[in-house]
Amino acid sequence: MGEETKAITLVEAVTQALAHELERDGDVVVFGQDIGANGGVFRATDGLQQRFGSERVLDTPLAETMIAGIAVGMATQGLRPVAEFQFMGFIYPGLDHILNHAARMRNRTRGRLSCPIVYRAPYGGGIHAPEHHSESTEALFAHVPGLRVVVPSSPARAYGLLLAAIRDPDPVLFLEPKRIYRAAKQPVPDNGEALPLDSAFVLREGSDLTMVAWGASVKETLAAAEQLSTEGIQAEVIDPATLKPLDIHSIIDSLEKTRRCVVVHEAARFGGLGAEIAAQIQEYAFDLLEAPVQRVTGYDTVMPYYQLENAYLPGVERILASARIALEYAREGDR
Amino acid sequence: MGEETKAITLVEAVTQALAHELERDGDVVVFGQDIGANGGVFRATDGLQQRFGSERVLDTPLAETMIAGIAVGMATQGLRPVAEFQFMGFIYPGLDHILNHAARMRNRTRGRLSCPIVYRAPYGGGIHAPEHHSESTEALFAHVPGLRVVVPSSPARAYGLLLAAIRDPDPVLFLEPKRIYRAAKQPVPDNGEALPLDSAFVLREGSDLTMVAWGASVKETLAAAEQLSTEGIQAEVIDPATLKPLDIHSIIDSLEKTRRCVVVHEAARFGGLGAEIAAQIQEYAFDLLEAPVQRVTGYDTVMPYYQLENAYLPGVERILASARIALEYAREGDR
Amino acid sequence: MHKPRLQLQASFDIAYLQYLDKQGQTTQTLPEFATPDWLSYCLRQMQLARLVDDRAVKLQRTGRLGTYPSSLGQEAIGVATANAMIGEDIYCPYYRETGAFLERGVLIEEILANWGGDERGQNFQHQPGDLPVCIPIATQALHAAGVAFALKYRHSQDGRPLQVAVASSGEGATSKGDFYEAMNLAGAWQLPVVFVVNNNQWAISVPRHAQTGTQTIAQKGIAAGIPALQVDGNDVIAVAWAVRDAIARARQGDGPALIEAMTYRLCDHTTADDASRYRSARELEDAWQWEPIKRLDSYLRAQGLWSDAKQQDLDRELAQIMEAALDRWESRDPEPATAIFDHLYAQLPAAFYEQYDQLRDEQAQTGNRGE
Amino acid sequence: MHKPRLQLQASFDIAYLQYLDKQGQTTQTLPEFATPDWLSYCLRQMQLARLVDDRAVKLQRTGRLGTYPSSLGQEAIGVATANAMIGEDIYCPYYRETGAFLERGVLIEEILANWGGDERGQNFQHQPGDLPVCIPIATQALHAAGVAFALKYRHSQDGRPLQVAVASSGEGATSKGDFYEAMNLAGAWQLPVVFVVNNNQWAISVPRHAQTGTQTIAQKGIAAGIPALQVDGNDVIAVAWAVRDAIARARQGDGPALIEAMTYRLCDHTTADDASRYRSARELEDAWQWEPIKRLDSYLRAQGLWSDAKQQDLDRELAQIMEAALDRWESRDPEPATAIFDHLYAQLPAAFYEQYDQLRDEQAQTGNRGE
Ligand SMILES: Cc1ncc(C[n+]2csc(CCOP(=O)(O)OP(=O)(O)O)c2C)c(N)n1
Ligand SMILES: Cc1ncc(C[n+]2csc(CCOP(=O)(O)OP(=O)(O)O)c2C)c(N)n1
Ligand SMILES: [Mg+2]
Ligand SMILES: [Mg+2]
Repeated sequence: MGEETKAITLVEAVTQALAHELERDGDVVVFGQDIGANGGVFRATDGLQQRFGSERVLDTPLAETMIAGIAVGMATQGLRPVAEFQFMGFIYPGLDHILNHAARMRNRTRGRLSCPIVYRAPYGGGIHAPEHHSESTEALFAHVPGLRVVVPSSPARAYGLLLAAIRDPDPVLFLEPKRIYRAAKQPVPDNGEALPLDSAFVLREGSDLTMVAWGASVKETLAAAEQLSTEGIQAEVIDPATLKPLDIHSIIDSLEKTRRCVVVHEAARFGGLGAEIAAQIQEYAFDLLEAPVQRVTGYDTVMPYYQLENAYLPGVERILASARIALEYAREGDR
Repeated sequence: MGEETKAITLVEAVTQALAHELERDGDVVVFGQDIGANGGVFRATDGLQQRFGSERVLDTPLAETMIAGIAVGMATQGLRPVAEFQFMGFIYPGLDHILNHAARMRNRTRGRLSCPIVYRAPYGGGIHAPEHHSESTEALFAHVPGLRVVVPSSPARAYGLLLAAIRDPDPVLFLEPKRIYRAAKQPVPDNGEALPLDSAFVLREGSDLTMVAWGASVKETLAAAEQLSTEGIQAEVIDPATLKPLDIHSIIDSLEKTRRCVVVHEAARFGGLGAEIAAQIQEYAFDLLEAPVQRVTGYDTVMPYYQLENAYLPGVERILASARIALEYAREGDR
Repeated sequence: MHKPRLQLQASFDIAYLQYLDKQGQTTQTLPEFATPDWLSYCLRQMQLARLVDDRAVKLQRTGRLGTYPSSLGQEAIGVATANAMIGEDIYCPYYRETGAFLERGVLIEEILANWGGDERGQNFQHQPGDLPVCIPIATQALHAAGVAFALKYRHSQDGRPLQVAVASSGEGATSKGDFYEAMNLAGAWQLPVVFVVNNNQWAISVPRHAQTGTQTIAQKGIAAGIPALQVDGNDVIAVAWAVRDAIARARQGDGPALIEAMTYRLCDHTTADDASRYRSARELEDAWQWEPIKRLDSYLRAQGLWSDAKQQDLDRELAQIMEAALDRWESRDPEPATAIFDHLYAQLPAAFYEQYDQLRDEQAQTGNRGE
Repeated sequence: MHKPRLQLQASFDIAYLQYLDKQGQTTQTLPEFATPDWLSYCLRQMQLARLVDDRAVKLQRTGRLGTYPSSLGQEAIGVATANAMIGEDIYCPYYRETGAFLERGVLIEEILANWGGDERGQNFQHQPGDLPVCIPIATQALHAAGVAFALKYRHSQDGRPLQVAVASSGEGATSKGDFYEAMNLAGAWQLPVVFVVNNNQWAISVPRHAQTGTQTIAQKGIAAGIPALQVDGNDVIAVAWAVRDAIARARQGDGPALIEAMTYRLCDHTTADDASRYRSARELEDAWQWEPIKRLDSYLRAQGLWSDAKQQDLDRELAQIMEAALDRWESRDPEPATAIFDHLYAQLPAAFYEQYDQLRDEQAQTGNRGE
């Protein structure tokens, strides 16, 4: 109220959203490993247990199948569990409950029970973490019918999308790009305004090239777009944010102008979400396309230990190289 | 030896391959739920325990994480474990060990240890089974670096590919399309000849349309091709069989002739392997393509209980409809 | 050789409970709740379960139902468990639970619909909060722990009476991490949840001794610090006492419990199974001697509480119930294929409209739900 | 109220073992293996572990190493465990195991390489069969069960001596299904595997009592039907006796065992952690009183087996070992980036050639491994 809104980081925006919903809705409970007194290993839940009590903000035993599974039981009885996996690399024991139960409870009971759960996990590489701490496997979850998969790329979007995820009547996997947890600050008013879970965000307008990126890769993608801009090329940068269901139409709309597209993600290429986006683009915009959709991705190998992680992750140079291929492509006949 | 080779079913070919390798290589051990005295719920291991003893063919306790995990330990010590998941719908508790350990043991120890494991699972719908018994989630596994994913579509390929999988020095997920476990018989000589794990099979030649399918869908795809043939359209039908690493070049070669492509799979569309194939086609054959690659897939919803499973699965009619779209497609300018 | 002196750090016992022995004779004074009426009611409910199972198996044999898991010989467990619950408690069942379902008010036509490949069978009309039939083994144990958390949370937030979650499973399920993680959390958080294990000696073809090296299944509760008891699972009174006692303690805020109910699977695993491949005829014959219905019947007749006449009346009554349910089941309209999208999300996102329309048009053309 | 008569079905005890009390005084006669030489050797190895930990933490603080998990105060467990094994046994470690690694012959520079973000650190030169450092909690317990199966299989196929698998973990790991499933299989299959649990009272910020409702961690073995013992984990002799005894039984074909070693994490969880957020200074101070090195030092000095002079010699020797290892570590060439494909498969499939070439070309251009 008249007070100036403090600039906060992405991880602080997560905390702010969690606090907002804990305050607003008595059905919200938050749990995971080390999220209580410790406030989470990234401090995403800092202060929440003190403020809302250890009945609503709970440390669990060390068991991810359990974390995923109890959320299902809680949600069927009307709670709104927000469950944290400490790192995405440790989410897999929970997949069975996410895929076989949370994502289909509503469908298999024909609407009788539902699972308004948010599963949160820090994700992605680039922080020099130990093995298994730098995973990007959003594609596995985006393939699961009944689930939503959401990735914020700024403090404001983290806040608005997490509010939306918690209020959503169905399960949402909310992946937090830890490389940008503290990369930038932004004033984020705690106004309780959710962002839509079905619309992409156009982060930069342009008519020469469409660049699609989410999570931490948005940073390098915008940097690449800036670089191109100095060369007189205006790239439109789109962050789908909600990867499932995907707002392909915003991307197609952009292609109406640009006719060329680059998709960027940290995850391995083969079977990554870049494939789905490329497939849909050629389905919906075949006639528009002047060049094959380029994928700039992690390599199809295991995420390396940190010495080599930067060789693995798509950086500005790799994005630029692919952008140039897309921009300079000419059909055989036209060459 | 002069004896005539008996025609056998796909599931019998699996048994034959397992027996062959158990016989040939003392390091091979086979385990899973109900695979001993019961011979597996589909009889894929029928008679193996009697023949090779319960030290090499073992019933495990009921725990899929365990099945996936012990295979890793065994393999590091030089055994060649062949582990069965009773249905693909129950494989998810094993994903952590498959993805985080089996698929990267060689890489993370820089070659010191390796995981020559075969994880087998019956997969796919169409047999009027109960809930969770009709899954097709090959795309999840094909995204995992370091893994191989193989799906046979005939008795002979089941035999040759399973031999190859067991002999392969790295982990292989071997998915057996249960809808065609007994759909057809074929003489399969028990000659120990493995098939390559990096080459697609051209099941039918043609120059008007490329159809890509694997597993049980090969059946409907070939049927659709036959139907087209009566109309004078010759479709080439390609079964990649090894979905990862994918032999895209055989598909591209075919497109050189046909310039139009349909991909068929039972799995849900979004993030399915059809997306990867479409993405690679537009990357490698952009100039060739006369029509967007069509995907004929399961719907992006939960695999239904059996009353509605046939509405979900791509049948001949749906394949034909998409084939016609691909065949009749003309660019805006050319219309 | 050196033998060190060890200090005793902790001690644990596993006890066993039985009221009616294999011949149906009492081994001790019956509890108060075991009145003649209650006992006759249990006999009736076990027989109804057996009848539904029998008809379902026959429907499967003639192709009118999919794979079906009978509870033949294990009826006492489901009936006694569900009978010990109040309506507001939440049941988290596994698949072999016809007796418990009937006792919870699930309709016979819902049971048939479910195993007949129709999701509407899980939309229980009379039990809005109970979980659906759970097929992935042991996962329901974790759901039950989550349910129990919610029940405890509601109780502490708005003072409503504490309700209890009850999870059922087979003994094979206790080998799975889910089961252990659920027990462990229940113990650590003192959740109002009761785990009832149907130890029918087989997990499909895998015998109990191959499942675990323990003397009992009950002792698995020791690993979670929760009270555990083994009972004669073919003695409906013993099961009922154990579950009532565990529920009463949970309802009072005293936390979880594990009950191992010893029984025998007189049927094949499911209609898709052929138990003669792995199980001796002799073992099966023996087990028929101590099955729960015969046992209670013997006891009630010895007490003059049951007779051929009563049985005949009951047979007629149950047959009518069954036929009426079959009629209702058979007269249901099939679901339109588009139903596969209708409950995917609360609201179908726009991204799926195209597929929905495609499916609808396809169905309009073929009119045969894809078949 | 009715109280039923229960029959006793099974009974279990959990015992505790200690030789040296908190002050370093013997509580009972020492075992034969605890000779003056062996004890001095253990003192040395624990000190070496502490030194490596100390240097690694400092390297992390100056940005030359990534996140590092020290084993400060828990050195007795790793040293005694690895010391009880023979070379051909297979060790399946978790991450907090510097002492055990050194004792197994893993090189200091390998330890540093691993935590310095270099996979070559897991390519142990002197332990071809040991598993690499395992980070996903408790998964190594299942790998150990698989290893034990392989060892038993080899023994029975070609008659070679039975070797044993040893898995280590923290107490937090025992909450995870993997741990239970591994113990359960080991019990059912009587596998030669020993599970050693470092119960340092904390799993990052979660205290032992919040992890499970049990009195002990050892009693979790009862759920798997395997022998279990709790020992003073800061008493190197007690840990050694327990592991030796368990390994000896396993080697003889008598199956698995579980050992809970009671200790305290004197350090932060890792260098990325700040334990003062959740742990009282007082608790930490107390724990310093009974740490393992001081305790053994006191005992040896009281016996006249240790002195300031010996300690000074040892300090010099260990410092030299450490410096030499640091030199070797620092003088290693960095791995070329293409190494990320070199061990993905035994042979890189053709499908990945294009990516391999792209990476190689990129590296040739930037020359900076992407940074
Ligand atoms: C996770 C999982 N794995 C495997 C199966 C296949 N399966 C169905 S029932 C069953 C045996 C269960 O045995 P038990 O727990 O003793 O219960 P029972 O059927 O004997 O009542 C198996 C292996 C499954 N449904 N879920
Ligand atoms: C499956 C998994 N979940 C979470 C983590 C993150 N994590 C690393 S160590 C740790 C605590 C482990 O505690 P404990 O088992 O007691 O071992 P300690 O570190 O105390 O030696 C956690 C939660 C992980 N590595 N793996
Ligand atoms: Mg059973
Ligand atoms: Mg610990």
